[in-house]
Formats: sequence, structure tokens, C-alpha cells
Amino acid sequence: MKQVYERPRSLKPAHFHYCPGCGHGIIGRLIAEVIDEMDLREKAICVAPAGCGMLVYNYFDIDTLESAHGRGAAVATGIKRVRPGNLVFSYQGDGDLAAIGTAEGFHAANRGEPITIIFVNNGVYGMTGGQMAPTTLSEQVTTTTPSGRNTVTAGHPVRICEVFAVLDGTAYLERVAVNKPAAIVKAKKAITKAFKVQLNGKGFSLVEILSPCPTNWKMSPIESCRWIDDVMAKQFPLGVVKDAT
Amino acid sequence: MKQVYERPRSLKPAHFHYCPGCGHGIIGRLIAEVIDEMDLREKAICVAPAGCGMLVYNYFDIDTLESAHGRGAAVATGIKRVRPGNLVFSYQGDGDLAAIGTAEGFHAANRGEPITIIFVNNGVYGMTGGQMAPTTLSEQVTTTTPSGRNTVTAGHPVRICEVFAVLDGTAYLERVAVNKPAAIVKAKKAITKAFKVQLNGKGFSLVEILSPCPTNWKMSPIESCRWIDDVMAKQFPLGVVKDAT
Amino acid sequence: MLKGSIRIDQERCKGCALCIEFCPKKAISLSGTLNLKGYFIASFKDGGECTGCATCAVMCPEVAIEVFKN
Amino acid sequence: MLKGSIRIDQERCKGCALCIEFCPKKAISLSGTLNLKGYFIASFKDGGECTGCATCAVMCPEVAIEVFKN
Amino acid sequence: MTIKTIFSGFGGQGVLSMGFTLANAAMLEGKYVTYLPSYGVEVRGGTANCTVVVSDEEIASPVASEPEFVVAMNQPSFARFQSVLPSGGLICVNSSIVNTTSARGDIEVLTVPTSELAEKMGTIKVANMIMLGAFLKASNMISFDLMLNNLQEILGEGKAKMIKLNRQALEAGYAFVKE
Amino acid sequence: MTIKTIFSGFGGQGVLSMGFTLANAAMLEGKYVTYLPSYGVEVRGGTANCTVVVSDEEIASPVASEPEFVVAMNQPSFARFQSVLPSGGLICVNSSIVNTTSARGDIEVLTVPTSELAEKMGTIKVANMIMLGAFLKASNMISFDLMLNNLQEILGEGKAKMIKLNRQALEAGYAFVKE
Amino acid sequence: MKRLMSGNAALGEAAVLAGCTCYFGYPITPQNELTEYMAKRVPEAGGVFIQSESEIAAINMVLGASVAGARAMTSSSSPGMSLKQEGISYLAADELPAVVVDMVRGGPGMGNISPAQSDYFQATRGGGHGDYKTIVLAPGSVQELTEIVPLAFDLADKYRNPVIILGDGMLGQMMEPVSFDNIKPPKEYPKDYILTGAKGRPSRMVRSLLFDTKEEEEHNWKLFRKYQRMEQNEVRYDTFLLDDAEMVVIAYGIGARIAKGAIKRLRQENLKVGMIRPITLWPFPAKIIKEAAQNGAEFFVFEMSAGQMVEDVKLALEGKGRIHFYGRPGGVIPTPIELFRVISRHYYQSRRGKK
Amino acid sequence: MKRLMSGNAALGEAAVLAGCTCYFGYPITPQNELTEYMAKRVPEAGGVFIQSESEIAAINMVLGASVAGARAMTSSSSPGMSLKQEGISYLAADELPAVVVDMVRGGPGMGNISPAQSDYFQATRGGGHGDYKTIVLAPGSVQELTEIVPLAFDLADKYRNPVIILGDGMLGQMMEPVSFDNIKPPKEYPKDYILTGAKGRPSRMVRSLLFDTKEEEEHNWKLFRKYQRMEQNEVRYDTFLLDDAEMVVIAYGIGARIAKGAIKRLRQENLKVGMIRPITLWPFPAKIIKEAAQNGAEFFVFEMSAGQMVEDVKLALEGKGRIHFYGRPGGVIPTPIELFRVISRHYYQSRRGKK
Ligand SMILES: Cc1ncc(C[n+]2csc(CCOP(=O)(O)OP(=O)(O)O)c2C)c(N)n1
Ligand SMILES: Cc1ncc(C[n+]2csc(CCOP(=O)(O)OP(=O)(O)O)c2C)c(N)n1
Ligand code: SF4
Ligand code: SF4
Ligand code: SF4
Ligand code: SF4
Ligand code: SF4
Ligand code: SF4
Ligand SMILES: [Mg+2]
Ligand SMILES: [Mg+2]
Repeated sequence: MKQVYERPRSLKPAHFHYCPGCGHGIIGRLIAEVIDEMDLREKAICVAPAGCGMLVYNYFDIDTLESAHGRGAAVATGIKRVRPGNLVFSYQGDGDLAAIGTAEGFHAANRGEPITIIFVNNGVYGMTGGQMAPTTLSEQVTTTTPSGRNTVTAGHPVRICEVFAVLDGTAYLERVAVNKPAAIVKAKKAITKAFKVQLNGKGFSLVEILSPCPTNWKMSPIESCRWIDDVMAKQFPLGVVKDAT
Repeated sequence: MKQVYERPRSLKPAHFHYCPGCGHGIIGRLIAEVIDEMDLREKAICVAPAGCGMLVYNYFDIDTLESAHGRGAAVATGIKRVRPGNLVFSYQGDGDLAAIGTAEGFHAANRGEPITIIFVNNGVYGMTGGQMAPTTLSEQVTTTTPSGRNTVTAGHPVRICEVFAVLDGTAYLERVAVNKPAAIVKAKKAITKAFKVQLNGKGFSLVEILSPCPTNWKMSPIESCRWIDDVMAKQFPLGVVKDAT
Repeated sequence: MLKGSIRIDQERCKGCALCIEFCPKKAISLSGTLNLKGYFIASFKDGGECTGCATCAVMCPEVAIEVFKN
Repeated sequence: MLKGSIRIDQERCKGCALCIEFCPKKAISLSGTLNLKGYFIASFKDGGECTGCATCAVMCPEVAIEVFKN
Repeated sequence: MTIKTIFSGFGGQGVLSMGFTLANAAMLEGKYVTYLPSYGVEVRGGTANCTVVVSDEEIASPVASEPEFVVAMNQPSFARFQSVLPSGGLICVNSSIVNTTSARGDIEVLTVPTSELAEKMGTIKVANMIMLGAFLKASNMISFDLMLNNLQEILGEGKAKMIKLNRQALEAGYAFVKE
Repeated sequence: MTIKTIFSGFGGQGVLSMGFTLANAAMLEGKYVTYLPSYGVEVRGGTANCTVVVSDEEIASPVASEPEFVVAMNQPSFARFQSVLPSGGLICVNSSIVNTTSARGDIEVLTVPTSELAEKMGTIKVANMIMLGAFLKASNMISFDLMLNNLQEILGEGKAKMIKLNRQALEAGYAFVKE
Repeated sequence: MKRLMSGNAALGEAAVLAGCTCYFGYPITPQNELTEYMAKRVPEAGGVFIQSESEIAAINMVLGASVAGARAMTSSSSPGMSLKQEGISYLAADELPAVVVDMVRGGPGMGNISPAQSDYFQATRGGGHGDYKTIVLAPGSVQELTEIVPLAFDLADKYRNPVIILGDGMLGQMMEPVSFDNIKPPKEYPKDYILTGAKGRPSRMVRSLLFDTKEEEEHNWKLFRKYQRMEQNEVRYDTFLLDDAEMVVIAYGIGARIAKGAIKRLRQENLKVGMIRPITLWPFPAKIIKEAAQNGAEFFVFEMSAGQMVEDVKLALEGKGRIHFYGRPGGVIPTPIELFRVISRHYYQSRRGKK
Repeated sequence: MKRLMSGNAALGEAAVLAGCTCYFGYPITPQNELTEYMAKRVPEAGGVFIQSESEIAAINMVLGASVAGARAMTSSSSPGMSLKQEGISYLAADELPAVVVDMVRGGPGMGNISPAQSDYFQATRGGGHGDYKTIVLAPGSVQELTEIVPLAFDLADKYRNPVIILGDGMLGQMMEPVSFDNIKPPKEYPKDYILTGAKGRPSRMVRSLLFDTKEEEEHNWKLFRKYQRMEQNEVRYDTFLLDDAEMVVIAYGIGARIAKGAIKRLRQENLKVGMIRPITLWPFPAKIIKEAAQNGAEFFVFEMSAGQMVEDVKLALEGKGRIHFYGRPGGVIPTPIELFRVISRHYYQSRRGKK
């Protein structure tokens, strides 16, 4: 028998620390697969700010930097300007990019920095225990919206792709999900495309990934995957939001 | 003879410190006129972060607060939540709101805070001596873009109204100018409308005002006014960008 | 015909000339007089055909102009 | 017909059951076995009709599954 | 007297609520008490543990570097915490899923087939209360009667409906341990 | 010897470049020199001033609380800076637009009708250089010849084209002041 | 009645009872329980809760709420506190009351989420720019929080200055029995500076921009005199077996608590060890420390850092009195036994030295 | 050849000559001339200039450029520096070199744009969170900047630590003749930690998150030992007429310069006044100050603040040596004559006291 699926070479042997059914694991694997397939292991530099995904430096067998919460895009900008030949991407959560890091993400996008942001939208602050994120849905219960997010006092779910689409600097923006096999295949394609956009000097690219956080959603992994289709994707429609390449 | 135009009561006697032909003077007067006409002198609270307009506390005869650069929307949020019955507005420059204060403005808008932002877009950092602002036009020469803004390295002019329009929390967004009498009349109407939106509990309102900065544009006041029509308004089209009231 | 006039606060005026530019009746001009701040100030042409339309006041960034009409 | 099989790394598996849910051939099930981390792990039904389609590996958040095919 | 206990296990096993229940009961008895959860990495899932210190005097540190007791509900916890137990300490182990053959010789091991006992009661959810009952018997730290009499208050509003089941579980564990 | 001069006037009058030119010329002569602009409020416009200190030894402070000389190009500057001048100090005034009737009795006033002189030369733009010429004659701070001989270098590349005009202006001012 | 509560939750409850009507916060471990508690509790009490977009937004919302007259609070942990420094400087400059909580974690940088005391300098020296000071309160138990929190709000209002509560991850996350019976409803403070709309009074302005250096200097000296008044009136500390102590332990917060355990053991062995526990880290209890030195005592400073407060002890002693230092940075929590060992070693060594 | 240049511009030129290829900045008076100089100069030299969206973005771009192997710099003034504190803490924790310039202005809060020295504590005590230190260099003239700037980059690379240049608005905006002839091309430092893509070597990670408290503690002690090495090797200061001085002035930067003018006058009157001018504010030149005290001198500390460095002088002296303090906060610049007056008053008073 021939091995048809094996562990990507760009992953170190370490076990993930994620909760069972967490989307971060799938996304990390996809990135590693793309890096393998595009032969970028010796070129890639990953920046991961605070969030459940910050420990990717334990997993990716590429050069990695952990950055301060929210500042991934600024740090990636600094790296990319010094090393334009490398593939530079940041791996940011929704609390990270859409809250504290709003300005840094926004302006990196607006400058058209040739970096890629892998934007993990799980609708909550995973790492700190499930508080509301800017992407939390209306009425969604979190530890800081105990009776559900009240959009009058706590604001509306933020659609980062749609906002960034308004900026002239953005080249490629797509929203995908990792809640079922077909979606995951698309997600991988989107990551591949985003990296290509960067390497071809087309400008700023971002892939927003709807990702299950069963722990903080208080659902089983399977329920979480269904919830993405049934509820979350209604607020965050999947697909290419902008392609100016 | 009857006096048909007199100094608004909501202005203190102090002379403005602005340069000759500066739009801040016109805008300050318009705000005072609207406050007079809507009888809001005893209700209004103004927040002014760093920028040429920060000294409005010397001019407006209403309660005023100077805030840290970029944080006007957050401070105004704090005030408004404590005093929902007051008219709370911030007076922010384009460096202030569109650069350092990106996150605070964005999220106040997204929360639909019932505050008003008077957003003075003069395409430069006036107070600090004419550096590039996020709103600086492509190829425009400033002290930090000595050979003109290169959008590849320094980013594209940011259209705040269009960005905020994507956010569900925004109720009313209009772009006006103060470069000629007819435009000024419209600007005043927009400010009136924005204040009404706030007082009627409709949510977040913002009036973006294209405003001449002759000193840093290195033009005469009259040339500056023409330049707004001829060049600036091409990038920043005038009119109501969003009205969800 | 409507007849108007304006009063310019000399010490507020900064000579930006916006009132001059936009006065439909060209009833204002730049004087040779410097005020204390060192600006050549605008002055109302007394014999002018001012209509009291207040366009000048609308434009004035220094709130230096009062307008009268009969 | 294509014939496949998979190998699940017991210590990586966290029993999330996503592979089970999405395997088109229902060739995986949750075992009663706990691994060292304390998770009930998924296990391959040896007699199953696995086609080696790798859907399970695509879903697995722990990169715990290797897929083979002839 | 100051008694330090570490409760440890896998995330869903209810180890934090074991500790919380003990701490609450001890408080009711008028003891000084501290309860310190430890989530490990900021992320949830994986193992969890907490430390309860019960004392007749002010408590210096809520941390137990040298605990008198350890409760280990799964294998990794057993491995990790048996090694912090000083000689002569007692470790209570969920023997349904923990293999104790590697236990140190200088410590006492109390094995409780918690899962089996729980399943007998119809729900695995009470495994932690069974273990707590057993632990209370073995450690004799607080008055078991006082606890049972105030169970409602100790468990808090959230678990009001489960009062009866929890009482039975505690009693079953308590009874399991022979004097 | 340490000589402190304040150049002051209205924003567009070129007071900063007067000071800069003097400072540059003094540097060329091998003097210690500091030049300190003061924009007042962060905003441009309104009045401007700068301070030039020229000395044979290290300069302690570039600030002139007690200047030897003041050059005042407009009325507000005259009012403000004549008051900081110590008794016996010299103030050079642009008498075309400054009324000096309020001048203190214990200071010397040199009036230069700068604007008129400049207009005679065809452009108000050189008013500042006329004043600088006059000031240099009156103060005798640096070698006027050395300055003229190196004018190109002193004024910098930007003003290369204007060299001739500036030289004439400096000379006109210099000549205006009688020994 | 006592309740078993985490320090974070107890802090929140005490704040609400002390009249805090506005809380603005951003998640960060180990203070999340406080933000989460407030998310539920403050709206229930009719107040304002906002989970802000960042720590910077939070401190500026606090500033807004404060200038509008409310008792406002925010909280964070080390990296988030660094981001609040500009805002704290503005609060001090504007003379606005506010309470800011730092549940310190291991650092610098991302560090970890374990309890530490390494933000001492930041809190006491003003991590922000310019000459300003904040009162810094360091509680050592969950129960003490219920005294410290109302005190913090009162001091903030009394002096119109931000007050920092410097806790640590352990204090925030541990649970202890706590009673709130002693919290009284807040006093009234004259609020003649707040912005409410200029109704029936001249308009007001609140600002810290003073272009005129003379004015700014005057403002600075005015603040300075205020800080001097704080130094005179607001020093707080606790002592333990100080009278006959030959070795005086100086430690605060959770560190003092562990040290106290060690001292009890040391006393059992008849070692004359006592303690001074600063409750206000600024103003620092220099006087009592100096007095202890006059009795010939030596000093043992313990911090869960590489050594920061030890500078204040040095400043207090001015060379009079030997100082031993023991530090455990990085989130490591030493045990009472460990401190017992270290202190007794120093005790014996210096005794030998004396003979 | 000398050029008349502002301190800000000279700083920029020196940085470029010292191999700085990346500058990230945000406008703030009184350092705008530096940002503007770099906007033109750095791209000309083939480097990277970005006017960032904020001070926070700037310091994080610096971190990125540094981790990618470049010599990177940012600059700001007081309020902007407060915003950079988190980033500086990360740079220190990650052990990354960087040069950060603070042209201090009057504060706290918005303050004003006049020169001040009131960010001393922030710079020397770590305004950011956690146990870390930064070398702080305080130049006193435009020419000295041309020595300080390359030194700053070298020290940053040598120790892999951020270095702060603490100037002030006056130093930044005044022009003086300056020559760059002494700046040598930068040395090569081993850069075996930078991220370049894992080509031909194992992949690298740069991080400061150390969940394990033992690891974090080890990291903290490692940093601590590095700081100790700095304290041993990098203390820099200047003395002026120190040998026979009965009164030693301690002042830095522009303050020292003014004091020097005063001392010259005082010497003309035969008052034996000398000066120690710390060039490194951290590590602080404590030893030379203590030595001066052994000769019986008294000390006169002058700062353009309400008194911050004076604490370091106290720490250095440990009670040995009387300290007189004179401060002018808020952007006020005293004159040499004023200092002459104040120093001589103290001089005579204490002389009388001694008799
Ligand atoms: C300045 C700062 N503030 C707050 C934190 C705490 N913190 C760590 S991760 C995180 C956010 C996690 O949420 P998200 O970015 O959505 O990532 P997720 O864990 O959900 O994948 C926060 C707030 C921090 N480390 N630094
Ligand atoms: C934290 C901080 N950074 C920078 C500054 C300096 N600063 C003062 S005003 C200003 C921006 C002015 O530009 P803009 O907001 O466009 O207002 P304008 O003057 O053009 O009206 C800046 C950067 C500051 N005061 N605080
Ligand atoms: S908390 Fe959520 S996002 Fe974080 S590891 Fe667990 S499931 Fe994943
Ligand atoms: S610099 Fe520009 S914006 Fe500022 S006052 Fe002058 S003209 Fe107005
Ligand atoms: S009122 Fe009208 S007509 Fe009269 S001066 Fe003004 S603009 Fe001219
Ligand atoms: S518009 Fe006003 S300031 Fe301008 S010239 Fe006319 S009167 Fe003077
Ligand atoms: S390879 Fe396909 S058929 Fe085989 S177990 Fe996996 S999902 Fe099922
Ligand atoms: S998907 Fe992976 S982790 Fe989940 S049950 Fe299957 S093998 Fe285990
Ligand atoms: Mg998230
Ligand atoms: Mg602007």
C-alpha cells in the first residue's frame, strides 16, 4: 500500500495544544501543506501574535516570531520590508486583528504591504477563555456577554474582509471555512492563492477562516462544524470578497 | 440697519490661532452656529484630541475636553455613556482619526455609539508641520513625502466615510467641504443633521469636512479652496455616504 | 434695492482674502494697513454695492465680519 | 475497487470525532480506549470499506491520521 | 494544622468542582481556606488541577508544593502529581482509568474505581463526587455530616436540582472506603 | 565673548533665514554658534523668532534670556522683545511697519525702513537681507567681507540663483547704517 | 456572611459596592474573571460595562467617564498595563480620579500568566511620561481587597488622581472566604470640575496642554505639592512582630503573605524575625523602615521579581542598615519553607558576622 | 567639514552613517525634523522609511526589521514614548537590538512642546512591564550626537537589547556646527538569531512567551546577568573641574550644558564647583559620584523636572554626602546665570553650615 496522506514536512513532531475539534489544528496543517507544496519551507517567516494560535512556533518548522497582541501586521511589515524575497505571513485571531490590532491590520492593508494575513475568525477570544470578539454574532453568549451580545451596547459583528475591500491597497481577500471536507479544500486553495499573490508582488492578501472553537462555543466539535454553516456563515458569507490581481 | 450676521454666542471672544485661510476657523464657527440655532450650548460637550483643532476649548463657550491624540472617540464614548442626555461630539483631524485613532473611531462607529465625530480632513498633519496623513493624495508632496506620496510604499488615501459605511453601527455619514459659500451652507446642514441623529438616538454620526490647510499645502487660501474642488474632491467625493436613519 | 454693509474686526482679520474672492459685489478689498499681528487686512469699500448677502461672513475663517442690512 | 486504510496516532488523537462524522464509508468509530492525555480515541474499523479517500485526514485537527491506498 | 490537597484530572472530569466543594464545606466549618485553580496554558482543554488549603490559622500560600493529599483522576495527573507528594502522603486515584503499577513505594495509594461506581449510579457525571466522598473518608479533613446537611448551600444554586444525586454519590464514595 | 541675538517677526518675513544666515557665516569664521528656532505654538503662522548665539567659547545655552541684540520685523515682536532686552541693548527695527514711539529709554533703537528699501530693489522678499546687512554693520559681530565672499556656501544650494540679489540687499542694508 | 470568591470577582463586587458605575476592560489573563464579573454585575446594578477594543480604548473611556463625573475603573495585566501608560499620564495631568487594576504576570514581553511582582517600577515610578505620581495599593488577601477597593476610589476622588491597585495573578485567581459587610456607600466629593454641559454656570474645560512653560511649570509644582500631601497623609503599612525583630522582612502583596508564613516558622525556632508590609507602595513607608534600622535591625527584602522595591528600601535606609535581597522573577511562587530556609541562612550568617 | 544642522537632522544623518537602514516614525513635536530628515535620507541611501500609523505600529515595525536583521530605529517624544513601552518590553524580552529616541517635552499628559527631562524614570526604570533594562544615553550637544548614535547601535547589537537616546526638544531643534568625520562604518555582529527563512539551517523561533515559570525565571536571570554586565562595562560620564570641587553638580544633557556655563562663572568667583555629567543614565555612574563624596564634596543635582535622577544620586551616595536639588519642570529652560545664582547660594549656605 502506498501512503496517500502523510504529515506535512513543515510541521514539527510536537502535538498540538488545541482543544478537541479546534479549527486551529486544521488551519495549521493546511498552511504547512501549502508551504510544502509550494516549496516555501526555506523562505517562509510566520508572525503569530497572542491568541490560541500563538504557539504555532512550536508546530511550524519554519522561521517564526511571536509578537505582541494585535501587532502582527506591523511586525510582518517590518520583516517584509527588510526581506522582500521571503514569504511573510501573520497568523492572527479575530480578537487580535479585529479589536486591538484594528489599526495595524487596516494600515498594512491600506499600504498594500505584500504580506499575507491568515485571519482565524472563531467569533470569540479563545485563549483568554471565551470573551466576546468583534466578530461575535448578535445574541451570541460569551463570558462577557452573559445574556447574549446586545448590538446596541456591545456593537455589531465586524466583517473584516468587507471593510478591507474598501481599501485600495488590498489585492486579494477571501473568506473560507474549515468545518467540512469541501470547505477545507477551498480554504487550502485560498491560502495557496494568497501566498501566490504575495510572491508575485501583487500586494496585500488576507484569508479569513471561519473556525470552530468548540470549547468556548460550548458545543461538540461536530455541532460546531454545523453551526458554522447554519449560523455563522449567514453573517460572514463565504467566498472571494475582493480579487484585484 | 439691522444686523444680519453676528458672532455666534457659543464662541468665546478669543481670536483663533489658525493660519490665514484655515478651514478650522470656518468649521468652528459653523459648529457654534449650529449649537446656537439648536439651542445646545448648555447640553453640548466637545472632545478635541491633538491637532490644530485641539485648542477649540479656547473658542467654544461650551464644556470641552482635550484628549490624547487619536482617542477622541473612546473618550467621547465614556462621556456619552455616563451622560446620555448630553450632546457629545469629538472634533478630530485626519491624522488623528484615520491614523493613530483608527481603532477607537472604527469601534465607536461599530458600536453605534450615539456620538458625533466632526472629522476635519485637510490631507495633512497640520499641527506638527505638514507631514503625510492617511488622507494625503497620491503624489502629494508633504514633509514626509518629499517626492510626493508613493502609494506603493506609503499607502493610499483613506476614505473614512466609505470604510465606516460598511459598519452596521453607523447611522449617518456625510462628506462636505468648506471651500466656498454653497459648500459651507451644505456643511452646516450636515452638522445640524448629525447632531439631530445623535439627539434622536439614531446612533453614530460623522461629518467629514474637506478643509483647506494653506500653510502646509503651500498655496494661498484662495488656491487652496480651488484645489479642494479641482483635486481633492475627486478622491473624496462629496455627499451623503450613508443615511440609515 | 437692498442695501447692506459690513464691519470687519481689524484685529481678527488675517488678510486671507476669502471674503474678497467670494463677495458677489466685489465690495471688499485688501488694504495696505497692517494690523498688530502683522497681517494686511481686508477692508470694506464704502461706496460698494453691498447687498448684505453675508457671503463674506460665511467664508471668513476668523469670524471677523459682521453684516448689516436694511 | 479501490482499497484503503488509515493509521491513527493514538497519542495525537483527541477523540473529536470529526473523522468519524465525515468518513463517507463510516469506517472509523470511537473506541473505549483512553490515551495518556485522557481522551477516548478514534479507531479504524479493520473490516471497513475504506477507500483511502483521505477525507478523515483532511478533517483531523490533530494531524493524527495517515492514509494508505493501493 | 494546615492541609493541602491537589485535585487533578482531565478537563471534563469535574476536578475543579471537587476542590470548590471541599473549600466551600471547609469554609462553612469556620476554617481558613484557599482555593487556587490552575488552568495551565491559557488554553482550555487538556488537564486541569486545583489546590485547596484548609487550615486552623491564616494561610500563607495557596500553593501546595508539598501537599498532604493528591487526587488524581487520570494517568498524566497521576504521573505528574505523585512525584510532588512527600513521603507518607496519600494519593487517591481513579483506578477505572489509571494504572498505578508505577506508584512510588513511599506513598500511600487509595484506588477508587470511580467510573465503574458512577456508571452503577447511572451517570458518569457523578464520578467526581464519588471520588470526593472517598477522599473525605480517607482524609478525615472535615465533618462529612456537616457537609451533607448543608449540601444545598455548598454546591450553590446552579446544582440545586442535582442535590439528591450528588448526595448519593458522595455517600457511595464515602462508603467505599473502609475504616 | 558671547553674543546673543533674537530675530523676530511675522511668519513670512524670513526671520528664521536671517538667523540661519548669520549662524552659518559665524560658523565659517570658526566661531562657536547655536541657532534655535522657536515656532511658538505647534501651529505655523503668526509670529516667528529664532535665537543665534555666537561665541569664542563653548556655548552653555542656546537660549537668550538676556540678549545683546534684538531684530524686530513687526509690531508684536517689537513689543515683546524690547522688554527682554537688558539696559544698553540694541534693537533693530523694521521702521516701515513698526511704530517705535513706545521704545524704552534705556535701550538703543536702530530704525531701518526695510520695506521701503526692499521695494526700491524691486522685491519685498529681500527685506530680511537688507535688515541683516544693517544689523551686521551695527553689531559688527562678524566679518562682512568674509560673509560676502562665501555667500553661496552660506545661503545654501536652494538660494543659489538669488545670490546676486541677496548680496545687493545685504550691501544696501550695510550701507544704510552710518558708522 | 462569607462567600468563597476569587480575588478578581471580589474586587469587582467591592468596586460596585463602592459606587463604581463604569467599568471598561479588555481580556487578559490573569484578570479575566474581573472583566467577566463586571460584564454581568455592572449592568445589573444599572451601570456601564464596555468590553473595549483595546486597553488603550479602555483607559480613555475611563477618562471620559471620569470627566463626566462617574466612578470609573479599568483593569489589566502587565502587557496591557504598558499600553495604558499614556492614558494614566493624562489622567494625572488632567487631575481626574480613576482606579486602575494591574494583576501582574510574569514578564517582560509576553512572559507568562503566573503571578509576579515585576511591574513595581512601572506602577510606582510612573511608567508614563512626565512628572506625575499615582498612589499604588498592594492588597495581600481577597478580604483585604474589600478594604483596598473602596479606599482606592476614595483616594482617587480626594486627590483627583488615578490610583493603581497592584495585585498579581494569584491574588486575582485564588478563592478565599470574603465578606463585604464593611463597605459603606461612597462619600460625596465635590465635583466642581466635571463636564455636564454648561447649564447655569460658565463653561468648563479640562486639558493638560499648557503651551506656556511657566503655566506648565506651575501646574507641575501644583501636582508636586499634591504628591507631597499624599506622602504625608497616605502612607499605609502593616507590621508583624516588629518590636524585637533583628531581621525585618520587607515584602508586599502575595509575597508578604508567604513571608509571614515563613516568619511564623522562624519564630518557632526563636529567630527574631519580623515584617513590615507596605500597603501603599507609593507613597512608600520609608519612615517606619528607617525607624526599624535605628534599632539595629537588618533587612530582608523579598520580591517576586529580580529586585525593584529593594531600591525604595535602599532609599529609605540611606545606607543605614544592611539589606539582604531574595527575588524570584518570572512567575515563580516560592513556598514559605523556602523563604524560611533563605531567611534563616541570612539570619545566621549576619549574626556570625556581628560577633 | 562642519555643517550647521539641527540635533534632529544630525541624529538622522549619524544613524544612516552608522548603518541604520530602517526608520519607522510618527510625527510629534519636537522630533519632527528627525522623521522628516529620514523620509528623505533613508530611501536615498536605499533603506526603508515608513511613516507608521502610530507610535505603537512604529515600535513593532522596528521589532520586525530587527528580527529580520536590520539596524532599525524609531523616535518620538514623551506621549508617544508612553505608547511604545509595551514594544520596548518585547524587544528586551526577545533580546532584539533597536535604537529608540525620545526628544522629551513638557508633561505629563499633553503638556507642551518645550524641552524637558521628565521622562527620566520612564527611560531608566523601564516604563514597560516586567524586569528589564535599557541602556539610556543622554547627549548634550549636536556634535555629541554623532558619537552617541553609532554607540547606541553598537551597544544594541552587542547586548541584543534596545537602547534609548534621551534627548529633549532643545537638543532636537537647535542647530550647531557638526561634523560626521568620525563615524566609522558599522562593525559586524553575529546575527545567528535572526529570521531569514530556514534555509540550510534548522528553523528558528523568536518569542518571549515562556509558560513554564522555571523557564521564564531562567530567562529573567539571564537578562539580569546581561544587565549586570552592562553595569560593569558601559557606564559613561564626563567630569568637569571635579578634582578640587567642594560642590559637585550632577546634571545631564542640555541641563549639564547650562550648568557648565554656570560653573565657569562660579569658578571665576573662585567657588570650587565641578560637575559629573552622566552620559549613560542607565547604567548610572554611581561609583564616581560615591568617590566624589569621599572627598567631602556636597552635591547639587539639577534637572529639568521635579526631581527624578536625584533618586539615583541618593542611591549612589547611600546617605554619604549632602544633596541639594534644583528642578525646573514643565519645559522651562533656566539660564546659566540663574543656575549660577542658585548654586552659589547653596554653596555659601553649606559653607556657613560647616563652620
Ligand atoms: C496587550 C495584550 N492584551 C491582552 C492580551 C491577552 N490575550 C491573549 S490572546 C488574546 C486574544 C485571543 O483571541 P483571538 O485573537 O480571537 O484568538 P483565538 O484565541 O480566539 O484564536 C488576548 C486578549 C495580551 N496577551 N496582550
Ligand atoms: C501620542 C501622540 N502622538 C503624536 C502627537 C503629535 N501630534 C499632535 S497633533 C498631531 C496630528 C495633527 O494632524 P491632524 O489630526 O490631521 O490634525 P490637523 O492639525 O491637520 O488639523 C500629532 C501627530 C501627540 N500629541 N500625541
Ligand atoms: S479555546 Fe477554542 S480556539 Fe482555543 S484551542 Fe480551544 S477550541 Fe481552539
Ligand atoms: S497648519 Fe493648516 S490646519 Fe493648522 S492652522 Fe495652519 S492652515 Fe490650519
Ligand atoms: S455682505 Fe455680500 S455683498 Fe456685502 S460685502 Fe459681504 S459678500 Fe459682499
Ligand atoms: S475672510 Fe475674514 S480674515 Fe479673511 S480677509 Fe476677509 S475679513 Fe479678513
Ligand atoms: S480514508 Fe476515507 S474512507 Fe478511509 S477512513 Fe478515511 S475518510 Fe473513511
Ligand atoms: S479527527 Fe483526528 S483527533 Fe479527531 S477523532 Fe479523528 S483521529 Fe482523533
Ligand atoms: Mg478568536
Ligand atoms: Mg489634518
